Amino acid sequence: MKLEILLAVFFGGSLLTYLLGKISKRARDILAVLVLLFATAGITSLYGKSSTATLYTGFLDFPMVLSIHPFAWIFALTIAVVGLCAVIFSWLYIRKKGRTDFFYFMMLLVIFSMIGIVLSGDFLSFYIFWEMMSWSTFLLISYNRGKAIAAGMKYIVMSVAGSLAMLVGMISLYTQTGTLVFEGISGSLNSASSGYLQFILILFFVAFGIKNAIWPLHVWLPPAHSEAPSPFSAVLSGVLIKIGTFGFILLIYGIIQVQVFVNLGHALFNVRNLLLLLGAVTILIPTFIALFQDDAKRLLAWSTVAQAGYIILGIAYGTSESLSGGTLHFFNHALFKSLLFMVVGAVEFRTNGVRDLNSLGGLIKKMPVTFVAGLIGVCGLIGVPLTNGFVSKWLIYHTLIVNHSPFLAFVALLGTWGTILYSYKLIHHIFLGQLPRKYEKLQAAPVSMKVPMIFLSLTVFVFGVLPGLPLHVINLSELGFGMEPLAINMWGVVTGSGSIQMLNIATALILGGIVLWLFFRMGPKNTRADQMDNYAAGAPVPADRYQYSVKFYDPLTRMIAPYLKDIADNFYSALARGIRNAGNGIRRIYTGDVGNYALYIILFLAILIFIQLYWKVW
Amino acid sequence: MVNPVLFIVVPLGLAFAIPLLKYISKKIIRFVPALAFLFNLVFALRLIPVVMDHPVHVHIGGFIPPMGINLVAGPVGMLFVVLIALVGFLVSVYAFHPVKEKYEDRYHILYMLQLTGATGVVLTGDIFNLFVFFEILCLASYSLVAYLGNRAGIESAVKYLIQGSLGSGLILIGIGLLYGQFGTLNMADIAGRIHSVQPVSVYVPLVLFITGFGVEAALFPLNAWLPDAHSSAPTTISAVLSGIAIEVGLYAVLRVVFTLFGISNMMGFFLVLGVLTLLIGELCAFSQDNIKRMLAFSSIGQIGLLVFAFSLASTQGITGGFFQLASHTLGKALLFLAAGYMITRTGSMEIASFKGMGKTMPFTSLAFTIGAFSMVGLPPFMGFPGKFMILKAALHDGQMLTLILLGFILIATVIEGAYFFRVVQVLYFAGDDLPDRERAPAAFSRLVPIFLFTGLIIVLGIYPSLITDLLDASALELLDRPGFIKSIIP
Amino acid sequence: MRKLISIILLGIVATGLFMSISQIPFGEPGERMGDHFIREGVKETGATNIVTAVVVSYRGFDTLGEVTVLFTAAMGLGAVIGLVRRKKTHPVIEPASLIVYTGCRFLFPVILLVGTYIVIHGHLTPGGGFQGGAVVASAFLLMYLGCRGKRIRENLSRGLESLGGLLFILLGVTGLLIGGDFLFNFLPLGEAGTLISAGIIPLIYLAVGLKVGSELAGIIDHLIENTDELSE
Amino acid sequence: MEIIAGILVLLMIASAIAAALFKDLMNAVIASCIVSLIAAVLFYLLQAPDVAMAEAAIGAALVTGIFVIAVKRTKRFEE
Amino acid sequence: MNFLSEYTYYIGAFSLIIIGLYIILVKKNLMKVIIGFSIFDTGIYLFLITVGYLREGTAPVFSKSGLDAGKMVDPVPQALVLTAIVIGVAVLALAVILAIKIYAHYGTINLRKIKEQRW
Repeated sequence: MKLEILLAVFFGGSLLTYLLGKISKRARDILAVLVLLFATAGITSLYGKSSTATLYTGFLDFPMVLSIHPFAWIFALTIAVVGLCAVIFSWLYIRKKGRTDFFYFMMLLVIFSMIGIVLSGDFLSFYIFWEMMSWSTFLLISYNRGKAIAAGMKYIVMSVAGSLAMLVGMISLYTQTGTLVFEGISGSLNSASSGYLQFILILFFVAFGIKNAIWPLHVWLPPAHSEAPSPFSAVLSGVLIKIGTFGFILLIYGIIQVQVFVNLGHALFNVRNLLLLLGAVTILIPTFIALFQDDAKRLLAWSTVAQAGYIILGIAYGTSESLSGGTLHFFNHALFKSLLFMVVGAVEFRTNGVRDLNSLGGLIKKMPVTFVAGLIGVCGLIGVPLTNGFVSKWLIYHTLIVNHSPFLAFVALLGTWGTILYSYKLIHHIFLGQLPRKYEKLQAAPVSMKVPMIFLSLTVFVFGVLPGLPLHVINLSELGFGMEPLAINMWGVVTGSGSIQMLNIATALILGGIVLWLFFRMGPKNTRADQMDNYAAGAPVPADRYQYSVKFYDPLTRMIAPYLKDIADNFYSALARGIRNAGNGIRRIYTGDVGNYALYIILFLAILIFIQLYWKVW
Repeated sequence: MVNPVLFIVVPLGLAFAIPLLKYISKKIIRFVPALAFLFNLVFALRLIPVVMDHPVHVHIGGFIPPMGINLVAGPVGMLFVVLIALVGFLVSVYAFHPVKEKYEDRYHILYMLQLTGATGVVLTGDIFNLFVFFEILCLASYSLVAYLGNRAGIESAVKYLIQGSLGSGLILIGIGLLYGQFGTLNMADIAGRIHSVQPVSVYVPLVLFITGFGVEAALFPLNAWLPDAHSSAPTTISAVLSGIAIEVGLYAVLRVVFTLFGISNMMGFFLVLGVLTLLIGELCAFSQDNIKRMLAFSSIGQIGLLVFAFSLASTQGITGGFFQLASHTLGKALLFLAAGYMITRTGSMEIASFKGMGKTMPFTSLAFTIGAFSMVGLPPFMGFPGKFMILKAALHDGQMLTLILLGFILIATVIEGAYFFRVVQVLYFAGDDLPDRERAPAAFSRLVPIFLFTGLIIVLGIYPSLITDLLDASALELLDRPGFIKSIIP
Repeated sequence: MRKLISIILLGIVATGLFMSISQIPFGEPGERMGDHFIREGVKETGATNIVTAVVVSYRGFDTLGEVTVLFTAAMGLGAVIGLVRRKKTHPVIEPASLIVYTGCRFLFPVILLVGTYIVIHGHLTPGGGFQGGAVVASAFLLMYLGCRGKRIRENLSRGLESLGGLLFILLGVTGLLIGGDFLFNFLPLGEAGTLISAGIIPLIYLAVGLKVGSELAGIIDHLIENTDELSE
Repeated sequence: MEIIAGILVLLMIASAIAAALFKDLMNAVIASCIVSLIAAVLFYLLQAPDVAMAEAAIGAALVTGIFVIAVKRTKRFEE
Repeated sequence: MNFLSEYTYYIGAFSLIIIGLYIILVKKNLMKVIIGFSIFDTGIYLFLITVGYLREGTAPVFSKSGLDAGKMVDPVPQALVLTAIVIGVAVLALAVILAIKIYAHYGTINLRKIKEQRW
């Protein structure tokens, strides 16, 4: 399957879905899924191949090149799979909302541009697909009006700033090396001074950092995720965030060879240390902010920011083990985070729009399958063994500890501790606890939503038990970057200082489970106490009174909240206010009085003449 | 191979003929401007291949250049003639719908004279002739700004007139000084003799020209007239003013700076002036809530960007500048036409009143969005190659000052993105309480130009190499001063 | 405060101008484009009044531009006024005193004659289209101020205007067809000094005089006629 | 010859300043008419008969006529 | 003394220009500003003609046969001024009409009060 055919058919398909939508809604839904299936099949057929193809040379005689290599293959496959599940999920979710054709067209356009970014072989096509992704995401974020408009505005302004920084970076690379194609640049970049490389890195750091929501640049993510329609937030936080990661890997490992990157800049101000520090901060602060969130999607959004921190740690560390840890964590995070968003989306769909954790509860009886999917997703998020999160986190911890950076390891562990807390809050508030009266007649999630959820939970398990599958492909990509691959086998990783074999862990857990089950069966049964006879002195206690999943972690919140105001957010709103005031101030120049305007003209003339009289400039 | 003088004479003749045509039939008057500029467009396009290798020189009255007036139809001139004819033709098609019932013929005459003046400024090779055509352009613009006769129109026209004629007076003094110094009025002749005189004595005329033409080209301190004039003029006129009049003013400044005086050490000043204009234009536009005023301030911003691009004084910079100029002309004309058409529907110019226009006028709002995206410089549209080339030239230039100014340009572009996307959001996503505007039958004559502009913006965005060779030739003509002089004064 | 600022600025501008003036000596015969016109002016164009030769044939395009400027001003004036033509009769006009009335009626034809003389002899003696046209217009001004109620018919002045303009352009275009250059002097130059000489220059100046006279009269008519009720 | 020119120039400047300072607009219009008349005479002294005629006919007569009509239509006194 | 006699016309022209500019910048009344423009233009025309003047030159018209071409004043500035005067009239006529319409709309022609179009 040639690359440009894949992209052309994909784009044509998305256009067709839009037009078909005008005719029949059913046909459009099916076509959307077909297009995505075609894309997934196309990408899987490209497994292991490395090929390039020039797409278009009309643009100011810069060639637009497409190229596939194992590293890009992982990203493309993840995007396609998550996109497919999201579109299937949104069949029912979007039906009763307005402008459905627009939604499907934009959804397919976002996925198309992401795959385009991942497959692009030169900076020009990379930038063009990047911009198309930006403005189609903008249109999707502001899709359901109301608060979404402010979120969309914040997103588009930051992404325009980011892409401009990237444009400048890419063109200065062009002036330095004379070409925009990645191979050409990496080939002739070794002559560049380290100062120039740092300048380029800073520019690209801003562009990818905004997309990757690294700590100071993450401000747009929480409002964008919580306001966007759920299927799209699944794609948004599952995969779209990771395009920044793809950019980082491409830049650090693909273009500026990793050895150069590691010892770039003198001891103190070393770009790698800066990135690691920011990764650590990105893990810490958002995790604890996530604790306070009462809106399910906002909680998940903050958790995405936190998990991105892990990935940045993995990538910025520079060893092959850390890279594979980071990439694997990206892969796993995409799976379980989109799963979690789908769970919340299903709940939201059924309770038509309720996302407030305090008013949900006890849905385990009504939506068992969603509960199981949510549980598995949360386990993946925390990194419980037998789920894929465990393997990638282990790899990251292993590299941090083995390579003597205790501070980062401590931060990572603290982060995981926080993750456990807010994940439990999520599961508990939605599924456990007392079922409020108004949800008595709640049905389970519809089939079209259950299928993607079940599929994603299976993948979380399969890659948890058999991490070898993704790791093998990651090894292939590391070979591409010229780094020595990890020693892996189907069940896990074997390294000099400790290895993990999922086979042993799985058997141990299963045996433990059986033993536990036996104890439970034979042990004394506890009696079932009727709810009514309790300490309320016989007065009937309304069921809602038992609703105790309200304001979880309140004491912890009161303790930490004062220190964790979101400094970055205040900074940006202050910046926006500053620009608006400056605008109003400068507007005052045009006073409306013609005398002043004539004075300005003569002033301009006098200044020019004065320059000549005084300094004999010319 | 048509004689370039006809590009000025045919529209002028038709303008003179309109009062007589009125006796024959009132209705055909609307089609006369469209006919004139179609003629210009077709023959200008046919002339471009000829002009690409050698500029066409026309001697008025048969006298050789230093004695008589000559027209220089070089690549720069022809680029502008094509732009003027294209925008003129499409806007006149837009104006088939009667702007104001009475005085229909006067509107069309003034409109044709305005564009004839612009074509004259662009083609002439003699500074006094440049002044006369510049005056025609300004005078027609003053009357057209006041055309609607409402309170805002008259006030803006008076202010525009006072500033404009102050500028023209300064230009006239400059011409007097140059004639006193060199005894000739032909641009190439003066350019040849400039370096025979020690520079101090030639500095004052240069400054007078920059100020005089700068008023029309909307450089920073001189552009106080632009927001009022563009927001109170009729739609078609603000489209022409923003699309053509400022660019022609900028052309005049360029011709003075590059060809006439050929100075190089003032470039730093122009770089700073351009970025200052850009920042102020974008900041003021950010805090506007009247859509035409916002577009007017964004024109000021874009002119600042153009001045920055041209003052890089490298072939790449000037080619990028010309491309961005063409994209601004087409983009801004599209934005004003689309906004104007929507204003006729909403009744008020406030951005808030455009809520939910995405549903009632889907095609126009789509066109407006494409125009806005092109202005911000998003890839598939024409703004992107323009900004791309300017950034390439600036980075190629590499001095510290240029890089700092580049930072400011990026900030300004982000601000520009902010206020354009705000309008797009109001169009499509604002408010569920849609005012119940039924979808009136769209006036065909108003949608055709909007579609053609959008098509052009997309095609040139995807395949910019279509016009880059013409732009390279014009950049060469501007920079290669001795070649220009030798081609006119053998 | 504004006075002080403008005085300072104007001071700087004045010094700048004076600095550049000192380069141009007053009255010294530098080498000028004008010397060529003086030497070959009569031979090339046949007009004895060199200024007219320069205005019409050497720099004819300027004059075409010039006439367009006046045409734009007249059209602009008409558009801005949004003239609502009231009925012919003015409600009450106390007639000017008898002496002024008869004086005007007597002077009007004389001024007209002087004006046309100036226009026709443009290429021989000082004067020409612009000056003659202005004199004719001042004759009409006199008529308006002197004796009320007299109006030139609107479409007559409009017709004359566009006729003059079209004549000018037609002469230019025929010059282009015959001689290859716009405004080429295709008629025989005739013997300098006589009335019928200097090719198309008198014709052009006639067209210009016609146009300028009717245009300025039109402007005056608009100004006086304009009633001050709002146009919209 | 020089003295006449000098006097005329002084007169012209004086009437220009008067035009600036007069509160009554009609006086200012007349002052500006004097300026252009003297300018016409100066043009004559500078051997430019064409321009003198044009300045006299247009500058002095028509422009002043237009200004008088304009002052008639608007306020007579400044402020 | 010879400086004055040398540059009388230049001094006259430039003082007119400066006074005209002063009126435009300082005066509040729109009619006064328009009068300022008229003075400013007259100053420019005077300057243009003085540039083309020759000491003891004769007018560039061959009315009599005996005139020699050497001592003639330069005709080109005169041609320019002819055109510029008519442009000046056109602009002033438009300015006056606009002043009248401003008065009809605002009831005043004090520029400090006509400030609706700002910011």
